[in-house]
Amino acid sequence: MLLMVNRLRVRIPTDRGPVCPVDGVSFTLERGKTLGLVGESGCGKTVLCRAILGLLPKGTMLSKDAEIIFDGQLLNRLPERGLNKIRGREVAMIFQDPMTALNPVMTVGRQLSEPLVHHLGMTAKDAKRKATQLMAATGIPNAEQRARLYPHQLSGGLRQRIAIAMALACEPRLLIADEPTTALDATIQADILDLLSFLHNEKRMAMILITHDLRMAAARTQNIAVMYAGKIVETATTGELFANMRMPYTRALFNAIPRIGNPTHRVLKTIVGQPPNPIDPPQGCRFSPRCLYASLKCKAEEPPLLPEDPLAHRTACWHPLT
Amino acid sequence: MFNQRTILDVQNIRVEFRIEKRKTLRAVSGVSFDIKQGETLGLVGESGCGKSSVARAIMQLPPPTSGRVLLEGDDLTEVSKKQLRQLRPKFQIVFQDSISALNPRQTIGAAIAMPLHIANNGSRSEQKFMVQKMMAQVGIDPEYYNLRPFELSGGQCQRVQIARALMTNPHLLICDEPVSSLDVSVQAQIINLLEDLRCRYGLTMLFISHDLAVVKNVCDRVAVMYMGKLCEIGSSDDLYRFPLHPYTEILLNAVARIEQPRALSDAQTDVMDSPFPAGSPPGCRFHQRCNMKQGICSETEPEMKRVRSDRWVACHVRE
Amino acid sequence: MAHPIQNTESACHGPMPLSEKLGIGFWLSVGWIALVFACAIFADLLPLAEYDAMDWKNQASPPGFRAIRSDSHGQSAITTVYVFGTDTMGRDILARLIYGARISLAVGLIAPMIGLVIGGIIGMLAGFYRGRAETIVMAIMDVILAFPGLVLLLAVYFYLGPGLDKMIFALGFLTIPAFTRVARANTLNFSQRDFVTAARALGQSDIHILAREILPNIVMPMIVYALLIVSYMIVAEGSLSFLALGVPPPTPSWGGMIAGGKEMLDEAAHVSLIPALVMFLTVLSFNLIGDAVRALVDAREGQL
Amino acid sequence: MFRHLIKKFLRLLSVLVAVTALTFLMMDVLPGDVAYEIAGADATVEGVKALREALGLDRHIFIRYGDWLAGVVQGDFGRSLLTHEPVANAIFACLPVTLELMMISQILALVLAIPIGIISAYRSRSGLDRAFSATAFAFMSAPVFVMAMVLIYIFALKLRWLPATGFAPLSEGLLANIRSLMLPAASLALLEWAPLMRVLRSDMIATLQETFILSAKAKGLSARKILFDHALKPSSFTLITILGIHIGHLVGGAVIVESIFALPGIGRLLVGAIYSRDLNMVQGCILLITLGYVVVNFLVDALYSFLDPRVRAQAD
Repeated sequence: MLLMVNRLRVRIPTDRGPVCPVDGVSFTLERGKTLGLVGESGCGKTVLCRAILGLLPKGTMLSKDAEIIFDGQLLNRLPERGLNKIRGREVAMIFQDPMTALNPVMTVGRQLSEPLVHHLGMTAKDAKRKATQLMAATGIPNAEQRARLYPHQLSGGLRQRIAIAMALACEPRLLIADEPTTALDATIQADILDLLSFLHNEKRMAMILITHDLRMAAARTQNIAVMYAGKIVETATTGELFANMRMPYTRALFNAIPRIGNPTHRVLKTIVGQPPNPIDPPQGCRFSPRCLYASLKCKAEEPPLLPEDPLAHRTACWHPLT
Repeated sequence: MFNQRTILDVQNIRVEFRIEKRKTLRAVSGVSFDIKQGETLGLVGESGCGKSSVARAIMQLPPPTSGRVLLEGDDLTEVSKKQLRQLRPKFQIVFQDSISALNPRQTIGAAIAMPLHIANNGSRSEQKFMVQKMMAQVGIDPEYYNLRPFELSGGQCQRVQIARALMTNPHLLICDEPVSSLDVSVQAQIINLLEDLRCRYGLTMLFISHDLAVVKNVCDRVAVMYMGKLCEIGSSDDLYRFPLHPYTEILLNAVARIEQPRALSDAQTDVMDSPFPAGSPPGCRFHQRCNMKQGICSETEPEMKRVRSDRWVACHVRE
Repeated sequence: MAHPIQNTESACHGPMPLSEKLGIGFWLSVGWIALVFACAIFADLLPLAEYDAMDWKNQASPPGFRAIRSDSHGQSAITTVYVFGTDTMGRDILARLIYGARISLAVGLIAPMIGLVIGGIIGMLAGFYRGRAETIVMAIMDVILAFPGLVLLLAVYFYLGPGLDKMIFALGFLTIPAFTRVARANTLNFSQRDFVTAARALGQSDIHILAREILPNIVMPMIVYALLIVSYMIVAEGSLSFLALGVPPPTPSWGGMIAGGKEMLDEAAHVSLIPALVMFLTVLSFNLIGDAVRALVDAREGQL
Repeated sequence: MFRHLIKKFLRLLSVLVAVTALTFLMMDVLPGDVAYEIAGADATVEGVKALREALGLDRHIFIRYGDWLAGVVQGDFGRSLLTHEPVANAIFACLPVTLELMMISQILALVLAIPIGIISAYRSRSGLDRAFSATAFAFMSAPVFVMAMVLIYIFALKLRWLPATGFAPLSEGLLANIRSLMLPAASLALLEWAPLMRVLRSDMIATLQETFILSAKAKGLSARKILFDHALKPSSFTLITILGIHIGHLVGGAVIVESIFALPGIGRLLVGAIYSRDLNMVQGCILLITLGYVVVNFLVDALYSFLDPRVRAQAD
């Protein structure tokens, strides 16, 4: 196991009371595998991933018995100094919007060489040369010239390539990609995803791909965890999950996607209602107010994620579909 | 299928913004299309291609730099200010960002009542009754009358916007990326709502989106836009099944490619620096990204030509 | 909810419960300002010495000094307590402070109103209509900003003569460019939002859009800004009085009182330092109140 | 880029002309003029009239302004109407004092503001941050004359470390010179560091919440590197603007400090000139003060485009 997250609960104090955007999440990730973390906005997927690297804002609290074990190290007990040796070196991250994730007043070349100097102890000159190579490797033509540009001078696709090159600079063993294509145009999305798949295979690194798009997860991951309102509600290998969606939420989410093959004016299947308020989540199963199959038990008791075996097809549902 | 009355006829509109003294940005350079009664026309393209500028030009906010916009025969670019204000209830718009589209200091009831207020239609209590009736129709609890936009979710705000637009009984509804900032489950709800209202009110719609799948679900006809110009236009079934313009093909492929990974190829589409049409180079705007280009493509700009009854394309190779 | 998670993340940096947020400093400031206000308003009713009565025998007497003097018939002795002492001309500092508060408060509150109303209207129109008029208006504002304010104040002093009303008018005039800028920036921000476009699309007239859509949104930031200007104005009035360019004597003003003790700073520091302290506390209170209100409004605007 | 700066420069030049024209007009409408001042209290009406003609004060205001402007362009600022000393000489005698005062005070203010601002932003909402904030408020709320009096009281009268008033030119030795400017500069600096610190702090807090800071953290950079390499530069725009406004207004705004500490600077020269209606001298001072304001504004603008490549791009 490369990464094990156990019983993770993140508590953020707000002026309207504390919220738990991640509320008791456990999952594992094997070396070299890709995990798709799927859910709608507000389900806690971004917070979960930031928690792994200790990147949550001040005042945030993790549950006492939470464990984030990366390669045998307990990350959530590591001091800042120790985490800084992992961040960017062992675990790297890509963000949704490459425009805001790059420093607007620093050339991209310099931003790229930072991790090289910091983690690998390269001289500025070597780092610069290596940065250009990295840019070229992510498919940026004229890398040497472009290294001297500022982020706003590049197109969205190129910016995201820079961000990818930066994340992969120190050949990390885990890459966390937080909606890496959401801010990009469709034609470019496919290119970036292909690039990520290619680099993932070539470098044999593990990857967590956060997305709201089940179709994308279907094509680009080996395992999927579906999150709803701070909890993982279903997880399985990708093939198994799509062949056999057991949790009503997963199926409803999948069915709600408009498809290009649909005839015009076809009525879409929807999920009624809104995602729950994070401050006051519903009792029992959090999906029960919107679920077509909900029983009294669903509204009273919270379903555990079963079976225990982390590699099995697990569902948190009292009435899984068959 | 349709009563063939033309509701909207857009003729060769151009939209230019002056950025500085000598620099102008051409957001739209010569776009024409029409929409028949009861029809939904989809306008697709990537960010920055000028599709929102087309919407705003039709709304005359601001008016196009040149070209004509005929709404049921009235040229909106020609009529007087006063006439335009009288015509406005006939064509309404729904924006992408519902947070920005609703006044944060106004209750949603007041927002939806604004058209009645402007028309001086009915007493206060009558207005409230009409508003609450409309709220129920678009699926907002009428009890929410006195809430403010930030107390609602994005999907609910979008419903408020739709309600406000429908209060005037518009003949044409322009939807500018109405579902793009919504989550999948809510997106489907709003699409269904629009479909439902279309049937109930016999709405004619211009539906702008970057999402080809959404457009396919909603629109009878589709126009594809690239860098301020239309590439092709046709019925959605035909266009999705037999894309003619290479750009349409790339767009459709991209949707499929998200689900079907492929090896890295050298021909990547996103490696250009500037996504904006700086100065238009001669020839077809797409020729630099096109893998079927011929000599003529970099010399003369292709015109929109009719291929079959309802199918137009602007491409030297595929016409 | 587009991104409730991010909302809650930023929320944990920002707002706290109202009572905790305003804090003790805020309430102490409100208390002090209320006291100053009460004194200024009811000065005539308070058992004070005449602010311009000079006690030549007891010049620069220290705080708490008891002056014993015989009454007009030379019989019974009257004890006067100078709580804050007397100034270099033997006038009661407390009485002068309280009457001086009237000047400071009048300037501090009325001058920003002039800027708020005139600058607010100009700024709104400039930000809403844009175009050449906006360029010209903003250029004029630039000139006023670049113009050394002191020269204008001196010119007003010499041309129109000393006087509270003239000073308020001149100081108010000098705040117009700042208010214009704030109003314009806010108007610009809101008139680019889609709800203004939507109102236009519905056929709403410009005047309605300005009054009903934009004004309610910019009123709070403008008032917050005006609150911050109050302390500037009090300081400006003090500076003018300090340079003997303020209200004409013998009307007391804090700046003038501070200047009055300048020469005897070594021997009788309280003559300067007590009015200095009062002025400092008042300015500090306005600053703290302004900042607390700003933080509160920012937090509320953040939700919108 | 250069076109942008030239455009900006032209705009500032027009501000210069507008301000001096305005001053001219204002001085013209002021009652009484320098002729009375020179002629003395017991002059006859004819005598004053003759004097006015001799001084050229009877000509139309536009002509006089045109003459003055033409002179300025040729480097001639005219002579003082009162003392006949060339205006340029008087100004250049006073200028070094004001400039030195300005420099020392701004350096002091920045030395206080920048480190405290950074620490407060990094440890925002901590006890330290609150303490710094409260201190800043206190200093911000002391008017400059109050600050000056308190400093004089403590350091000159009670501790007797520094001279209370008076200016020692450089010719009397660097130490004496700096000692004489220490209190005036400190009164200005103690007032100004607070707003500078507060804008730096709030901009920095905003910057620290940006995604690119998160991305820098995710690279494993240390807090120090993140603060100085990534956060400081994009957080310094408002600081520079405010600093520019301060410096721009300081040339004319140091009047109070100069008069309390009896420093022979521009501010005092100007006030004296206004009192005696010495139009040429007033014009010279105003021109210089506005010039200072305009130049500082211009530099701030240039600094912007140096710091932020996005501004550079807009200008191109």
